[in-house]
Amino acid sequence: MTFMTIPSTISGGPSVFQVRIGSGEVLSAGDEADVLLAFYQHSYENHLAALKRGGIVVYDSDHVEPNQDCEKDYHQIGVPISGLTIEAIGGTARDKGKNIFALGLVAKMFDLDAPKLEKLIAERFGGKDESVLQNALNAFHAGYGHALGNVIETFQFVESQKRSGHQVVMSGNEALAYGLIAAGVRFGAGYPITPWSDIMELLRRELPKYGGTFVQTEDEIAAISMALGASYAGRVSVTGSSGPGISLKTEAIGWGVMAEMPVVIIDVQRGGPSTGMPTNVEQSDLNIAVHGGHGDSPRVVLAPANVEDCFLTAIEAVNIARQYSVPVIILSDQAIATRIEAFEEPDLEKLCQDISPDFTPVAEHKPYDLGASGGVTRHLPPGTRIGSGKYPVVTGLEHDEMGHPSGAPKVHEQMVAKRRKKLQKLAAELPVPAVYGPPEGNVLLVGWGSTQGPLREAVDRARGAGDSVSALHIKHISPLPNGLEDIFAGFNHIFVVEMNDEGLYGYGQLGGLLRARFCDPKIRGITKTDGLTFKVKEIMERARNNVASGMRRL
Amino acid sequence: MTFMTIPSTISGGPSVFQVRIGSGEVLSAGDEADVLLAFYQHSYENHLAALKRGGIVVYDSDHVEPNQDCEKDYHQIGVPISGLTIEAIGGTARDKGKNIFALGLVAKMFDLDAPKLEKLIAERFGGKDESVLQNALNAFHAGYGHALGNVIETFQFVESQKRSGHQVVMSGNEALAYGLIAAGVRFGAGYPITPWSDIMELLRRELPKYGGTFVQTEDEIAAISMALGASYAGRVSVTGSSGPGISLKTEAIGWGVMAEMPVVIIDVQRGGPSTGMPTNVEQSDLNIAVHGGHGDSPRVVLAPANVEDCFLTAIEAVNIARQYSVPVIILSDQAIATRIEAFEEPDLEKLCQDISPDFTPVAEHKPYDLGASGGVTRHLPPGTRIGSGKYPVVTGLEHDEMGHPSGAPKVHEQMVAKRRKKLQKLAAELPVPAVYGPPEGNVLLVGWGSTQGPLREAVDRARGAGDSVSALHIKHISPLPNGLEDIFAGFNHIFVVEMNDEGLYGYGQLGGLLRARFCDPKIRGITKTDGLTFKVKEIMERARNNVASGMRRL
Amino acid sequence: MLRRRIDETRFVMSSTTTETPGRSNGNPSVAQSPDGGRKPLTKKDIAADHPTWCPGCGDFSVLALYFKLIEKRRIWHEKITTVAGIGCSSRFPYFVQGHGAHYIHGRALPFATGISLTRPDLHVFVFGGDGDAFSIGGNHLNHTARKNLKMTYVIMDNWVYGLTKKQTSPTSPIGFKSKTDIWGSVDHPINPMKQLISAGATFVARTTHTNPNHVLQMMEAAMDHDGFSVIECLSECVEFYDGAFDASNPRKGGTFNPVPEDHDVTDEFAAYKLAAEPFPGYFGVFYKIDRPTKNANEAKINTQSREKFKGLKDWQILQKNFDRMK
Amino acid sequence: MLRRRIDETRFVMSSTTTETPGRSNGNPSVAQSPDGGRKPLTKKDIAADHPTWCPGCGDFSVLALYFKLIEKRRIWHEKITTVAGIGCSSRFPYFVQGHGAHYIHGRALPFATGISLTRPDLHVFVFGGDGDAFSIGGNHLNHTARKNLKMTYVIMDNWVYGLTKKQTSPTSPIGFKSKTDIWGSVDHPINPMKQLISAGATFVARTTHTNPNHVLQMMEAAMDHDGFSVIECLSECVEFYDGAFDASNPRKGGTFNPVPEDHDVTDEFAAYKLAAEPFPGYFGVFYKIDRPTKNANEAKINTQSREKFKGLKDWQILQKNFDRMK
Ligand SMILES: Cc1ncc(C[n+]2csc(CCOP(=O)(O)OP(=O)(O)O)c2C)c(N)n1
Ligand SMILES: Cc1ncc(C[n+]2csc(CCOP(=O)(O)OP(=O)(O)O)c2C)c(N)n1
Ligand code: SF4
Ligand code: SF4
Ligand SMILES: [Mg+2]
Ligand SMILES: [Mg+2]
Repeated sequence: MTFMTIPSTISGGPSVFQVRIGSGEVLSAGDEADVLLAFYQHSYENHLAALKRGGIVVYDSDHVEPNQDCEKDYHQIGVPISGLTIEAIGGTARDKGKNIFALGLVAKMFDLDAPKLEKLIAERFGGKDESVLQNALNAFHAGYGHALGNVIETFQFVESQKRSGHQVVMSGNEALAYGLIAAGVRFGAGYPITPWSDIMELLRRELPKYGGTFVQTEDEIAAISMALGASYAGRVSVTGSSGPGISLKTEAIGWGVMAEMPVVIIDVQRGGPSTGMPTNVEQSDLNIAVHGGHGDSPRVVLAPANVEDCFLTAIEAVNIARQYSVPVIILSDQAIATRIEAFEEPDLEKLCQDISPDFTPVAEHKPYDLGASGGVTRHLPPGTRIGSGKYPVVTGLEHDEMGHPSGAPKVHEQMVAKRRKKLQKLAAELPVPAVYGPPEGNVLLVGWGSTQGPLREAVDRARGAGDSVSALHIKHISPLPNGLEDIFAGFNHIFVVEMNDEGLYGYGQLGGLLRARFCDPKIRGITKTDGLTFKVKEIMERARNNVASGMRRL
Repeated sequence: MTFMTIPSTISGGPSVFQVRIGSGEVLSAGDEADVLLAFYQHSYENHLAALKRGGIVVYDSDHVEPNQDCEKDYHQIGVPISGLTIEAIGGTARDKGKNIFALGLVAKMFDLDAPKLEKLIAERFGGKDESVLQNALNAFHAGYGHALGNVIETFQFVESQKRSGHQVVMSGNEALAYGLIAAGVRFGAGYPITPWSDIMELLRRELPKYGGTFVQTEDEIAAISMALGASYAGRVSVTGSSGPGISLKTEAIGWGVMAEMPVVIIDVQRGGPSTGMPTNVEQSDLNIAVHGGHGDSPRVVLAPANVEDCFLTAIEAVNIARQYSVPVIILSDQAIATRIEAFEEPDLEKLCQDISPDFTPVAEHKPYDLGASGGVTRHLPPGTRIGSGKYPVVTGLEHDEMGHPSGAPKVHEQMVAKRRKKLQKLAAELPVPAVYGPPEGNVLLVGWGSTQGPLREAVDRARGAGDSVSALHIKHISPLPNGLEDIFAGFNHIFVVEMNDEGLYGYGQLGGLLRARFCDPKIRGITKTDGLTFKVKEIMERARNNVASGMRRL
Repeated sequence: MLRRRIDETRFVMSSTTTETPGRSNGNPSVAQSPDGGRKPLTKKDIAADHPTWCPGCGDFSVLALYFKLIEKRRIWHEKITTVAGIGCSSRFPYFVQGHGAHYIHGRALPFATGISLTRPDLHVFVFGGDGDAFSIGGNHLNHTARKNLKMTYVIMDNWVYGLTKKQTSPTSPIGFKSKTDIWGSVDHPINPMKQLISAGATFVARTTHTNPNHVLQMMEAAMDHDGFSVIECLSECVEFYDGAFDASNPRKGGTFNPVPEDHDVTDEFAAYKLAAEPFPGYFGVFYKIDRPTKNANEAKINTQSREKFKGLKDWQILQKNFDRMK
Repeated sequence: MLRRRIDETRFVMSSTTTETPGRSNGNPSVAQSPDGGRKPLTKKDIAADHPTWCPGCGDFSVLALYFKLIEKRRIWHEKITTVAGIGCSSRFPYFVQGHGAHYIHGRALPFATGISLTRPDLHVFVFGGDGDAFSIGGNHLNHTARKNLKMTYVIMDNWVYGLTKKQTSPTSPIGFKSKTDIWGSVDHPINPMKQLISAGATFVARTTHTNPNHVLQMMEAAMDHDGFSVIECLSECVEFYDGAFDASNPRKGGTFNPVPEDHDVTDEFAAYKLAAEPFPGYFGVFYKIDRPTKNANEAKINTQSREKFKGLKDWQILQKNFDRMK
């Protein structure tokens, strides 16, 4: 199509290469290829040789089965190109769709000039049928929006991992799934939807090795119901979804809160509302995760910061669910889900837990014991013999301590308080998040989820430029850890940086939570809704402008 | 069962009467009955004569067809006693269930000493099978919790209505349903659930008279989908539910927001979470109404203050939905739903509107025109011929101005902003709510929904006692009207009084909204979760204590 | 006033539910269209966006035949509405130049019901996939069938989840290797024809995208049926289930068996037996009976309810209720 | 470790799916219960709260017979779990002394599936009403049936919504005057037997609360079936649909027709014909076949997947994946 210069930031890469997108085309100007883009098995096999050692092969994982032995020679990056193109535009629209998707992918990977490429696409496809151009652009944006992360990072990760044999490389979706397995989860149920599907497909494939099962259900309501049933049966189980599927789980999550049934719900966020933008990133499900139930239904919400954190968060979620008998929602997003990162290999022997139910008979049992300290009771699975001969019923109706229906005002008061207090107890036990950079200063950038990386880089660059900027990453969204007020007190400006809308009143979704709790007007929002990950300089500029405008306001 | 004294507050009532609950029993000590409680048609007919003129007959509307001619001689109050008992305890548990429910009802109506009655019930039913007692107590609490309102009020309303022929008497559910009819709604769909069912049953019965239709669907998702389909077809339609049914509508409401499709959703709140307390009042659905959708999905939320307001709010909701092409949620609650009030008869000829769709051909049409002022576009129904030959698609995918899918960052940014801005425009057009009492002072009691009555009475009594207290009732929950900050500035303490939980951080659901927006720490909560309506003195005491404690805090 | 007009049409419909299909297709535009002069729409007028489907996807033919149907039956833009759920097949409305709605996954039927019950002047066509229809949407399908809503539903069955990239569908045969059944599917698949017949659908047909004339025939018959008419159209997913339907495609060495001449379409048991035949089975109308539509039933209720209020304005009808509440 | 034990049981199940019901009811406690010495539970041990149902409600008999079943089959508290959705009938678990779950409306089956697939040592019994089963829960019913989950489901059908006070149910006959159809219901009701048979349920029976022995018989047969066993039990709602089933009750001048001796329960068409009989129709087992359960299919996948990892600890299996990701 055209020649273009790669930003010199790419160490070791050629300074110029020719972008010729096509089945199994080699992205190179020289003899040895730096990057191979393989759409089909044959192109993968025929051209791999042409790739220089340490080169990158990006293959369509929907069609190509990569050769494991090449792992040491090349950086192999599998992307379900066909599938993502189909999901993004509803088909592959003549293979052109896939090509342009791949172009978007490459553009993002090498940080190419997107607007320029769009112009080129417009020239190329701007025929009389404008919908063809629209399709091409949609495919391009889908590829560009597919947050695979920047290849340079990938390079670096993979390099470092080459240096020490102690790192593993995987995507956030894989990390979440393996984390659940390590945590001892052996049952899950789900219904397909992007970007959640990878997790269910992995668990469906892997769980049987551990004697577990994953069921593809008829819909998302059946999925969470099955997971709740299996949790009830004695072992914390998992379900998950994205976008519309999360909305559908609302009622059942409320039952889990009321019945005090542990369960883990994974929400891999994508662009919303409604069907929205299935292949773009957004952090706009925080509100429904925290407030999305009728009645007062407090639940736990966690958000992993990166791929490694996905693995650890899965384990933490399972343990919180068990310990506090409560539904735990993990808010991942499309960016972490598909991003490939390397991290210190975890000590699996130490981390893997056995959470098989314990059926030792008990003398008596009150499922909703109001005397329990902190309101924390543990679920007793069926199969347990109870000496008193009095057996519990778990229920979504308001109930007395044995789980039998009660409409007494006092009972409702006490049980509502019980469900709230146990989360307040959890909050008290959560670690106060550490500030990145000095604990006091002018500006504090507050983030959650996948924005941790760009935020920290922004802090580094800003401080390099002499600005007083620190960052705080909040992993525990609900309940919030105690002690945040002390951190906030140390800064003049607090900007909550989120990939969601500024809302009716000018702040994002976490911003709303923090403002409501702390009633501190210096807490303001830096939000965006372009469906793309934050660029570091984007954050810095926005912060700078807000401080200026903020000064005026103060 | 026993003799007890009626609080002398009951004007004209006997100072003593014997409570003997039983089929068709007369509640009286003398010859002429003041109150007749009729469970069956025969008891109604046989005993009505024994009732003194102006007396009250409470009948089981599930079994008794009242005689319209008696309207002028007696105050006839129909209560679906059998049904409510069944809904509350899952059957009538030998007719005892109904009797005890009725006892609870009477206790509430005449403000009898509930704890004392509970003790009596315990003595009476405390046999060896404790569950019998539990059933009896559940029935009692259901009756007591059934917010029929205090008979004295009813008396007064009915009296006043006797004086001037210009008042009508009805329940909040009836007022909402008739309001929708006046507004021109001719299609609705729903699934049964208490306390919403009355509305659907009334619309099912009445709409055909106007050439309309109401469909009982297979579930709540089908219900809102049908309503959205009928709205799409050209005329704003209605659906509704309570508790779990509201959670189930989450996904489809999100579609309405994204597709910018007008629709009215009625939520008659009951005790939650989950199945919760079907026959008790609570104001705990504000969070899901405002925040209960994945993605950024701003919608309109209104809450009527009393029965008359139900009628007017229904009309306002329909017109906002049409004008702003947005789903509008009406948050009623079990207290207004069943409370019978009299109000000035509305001028139906003036109020009734014809909202039939207009199919006049247009030259061209952009369903999501970004040029539209304030982002407000109007839905163009199928059946309309479009000169340009370019027809719109309404969709839940992010889309361009014609409704065709687009993943372009700019488009998502602009469309998210469009959906937000049109509600900001609405907010600017909303009336600033009027303060009840002086516009400046020490304490401002902020309320929403059915608490308006008790709040105003609290203000009157407090001011009578020399305290500086005013009240503000917020009907427009989302978007909030502009200008509230100016009102809040006039008070030292702002207490948001709500029938919901204090939450993890010490304030209720509207409290959270207001604190987030205004970041004013003097905004605090007065909440409760006993499933009963607020007593005036309850509010006053709580306010007094909070001021005291608040002082310490400041 | 429109509402009144609708009621009249409703009344017409309810009174013609037993007439011959030709007359009772409930589309005024065909019979009494004032636009008689307008020249019929051509493919050019009806085609919208260039479809995004993969080259060779069966959905292309279904779309082409929908265009043909509109052309042939001289339906105007403003007389039709195209509704779909979510899926590759459900992208349908974007490719049609006419009023369309792209609703949520599995719920297109109740949405279309809202249109059908309030707009008897419109043809309501619903398109969607097997997952949309039988997995998440299965219950709506059964209830729309038993209530017999006037509309046409074309289920584009490719035995797989296309849009979400190859998961098992309720119609996937046992052994099908998908991303959620790498060892091959183990769940007994549903039988679309059996489900529809037993649920009480009044028009049940089966066709395949590889036989265009047959698809068009079925679409016409469905459109002319006064009630809920469903067509299961095999529509191959070349990307994720290549060759799934070869056994039904003569050009691929398969056989296309039309429903036997002597099959009685009003015989439920015979239809059920036909449905039990192993793949490729039969193609054509399995079942077709006359039963009052929900549209007609509700129209009757309206007419009866309105009798007492002849000549009254809406506000006067409401006033009567209010007078009783004084 | 429990998980391992479960897998063995699973394996047993998968290898015995074709054995005689008596052996394959998947309940270790009956066959090899170590509690042999314990004396069987009596009604006193099994009865919990005093039921809140209206006097004369048919649900009382279903409850009484569930107690009888537990007594007769010597099932221990810890070997059974009772699950329900929402409705009068769904209050069931509160009245049973044993582990129970009162879930949400219409979703009891997927909840019970979670138990069934992870706890082959338990009897899973689900109870609920016609609205719970066929209205909001209709799709879960079909998919649980086709997947053939090992559990017993008793649908207490009273042709009406009881708990919510008399609205039309999917099983209400045309003409039934309810609060949502004051002129009488107009929608074609579903046929529970037809829906279950066509959906692929492997055990489908029909009984009525007025014939206690028959109810118990059906419950026993259902419990002994290795797969998804469903019983539609007519259970009168005396409050809102008094006398609905008189025509099936000899004591009310009706007739109770048992399924004909010569009926072949493995013949799908015969069963479907039987289901088409007008009320009161027949009572007994309509359909019963052997098809591998979802439980057995998944157990087989487990055994095969675990072959390669014999003797490895869980963390070692996971380590193998991590090693590949270095
Ligand atoms: C509530 C919800 N769940 C899941 C999805 C994801 N999803 C989109 S289409 C689809 C199924 C596609 O299969 P099918 O209906 O057969 O259509 P096809 O693509 O095969 O034509 C799914 C699961 C969604 N959009 N919404
Ligand atoms: C999601 C949801 N929708 C509606 C309800 C209200 N509801 C409770 S039970 C019921 C149906 C009762 O009928 P059925 O299932 O036949 O049980 P029955 O009371 O007749 O035994 C309904 C609609 C609910 N609890 N949850
Ligand atoms: S993925 Fe399959 S169904 Fe979807 S467009 Fe491609 S071929 Fe058609
Ligand atoms: S209402 Fe009907 S179903 Fe419910 S308990 Fe009473 S009789 Fe039984
Ligand atoms: Mg499909
Ligand atoms: Mg019922």
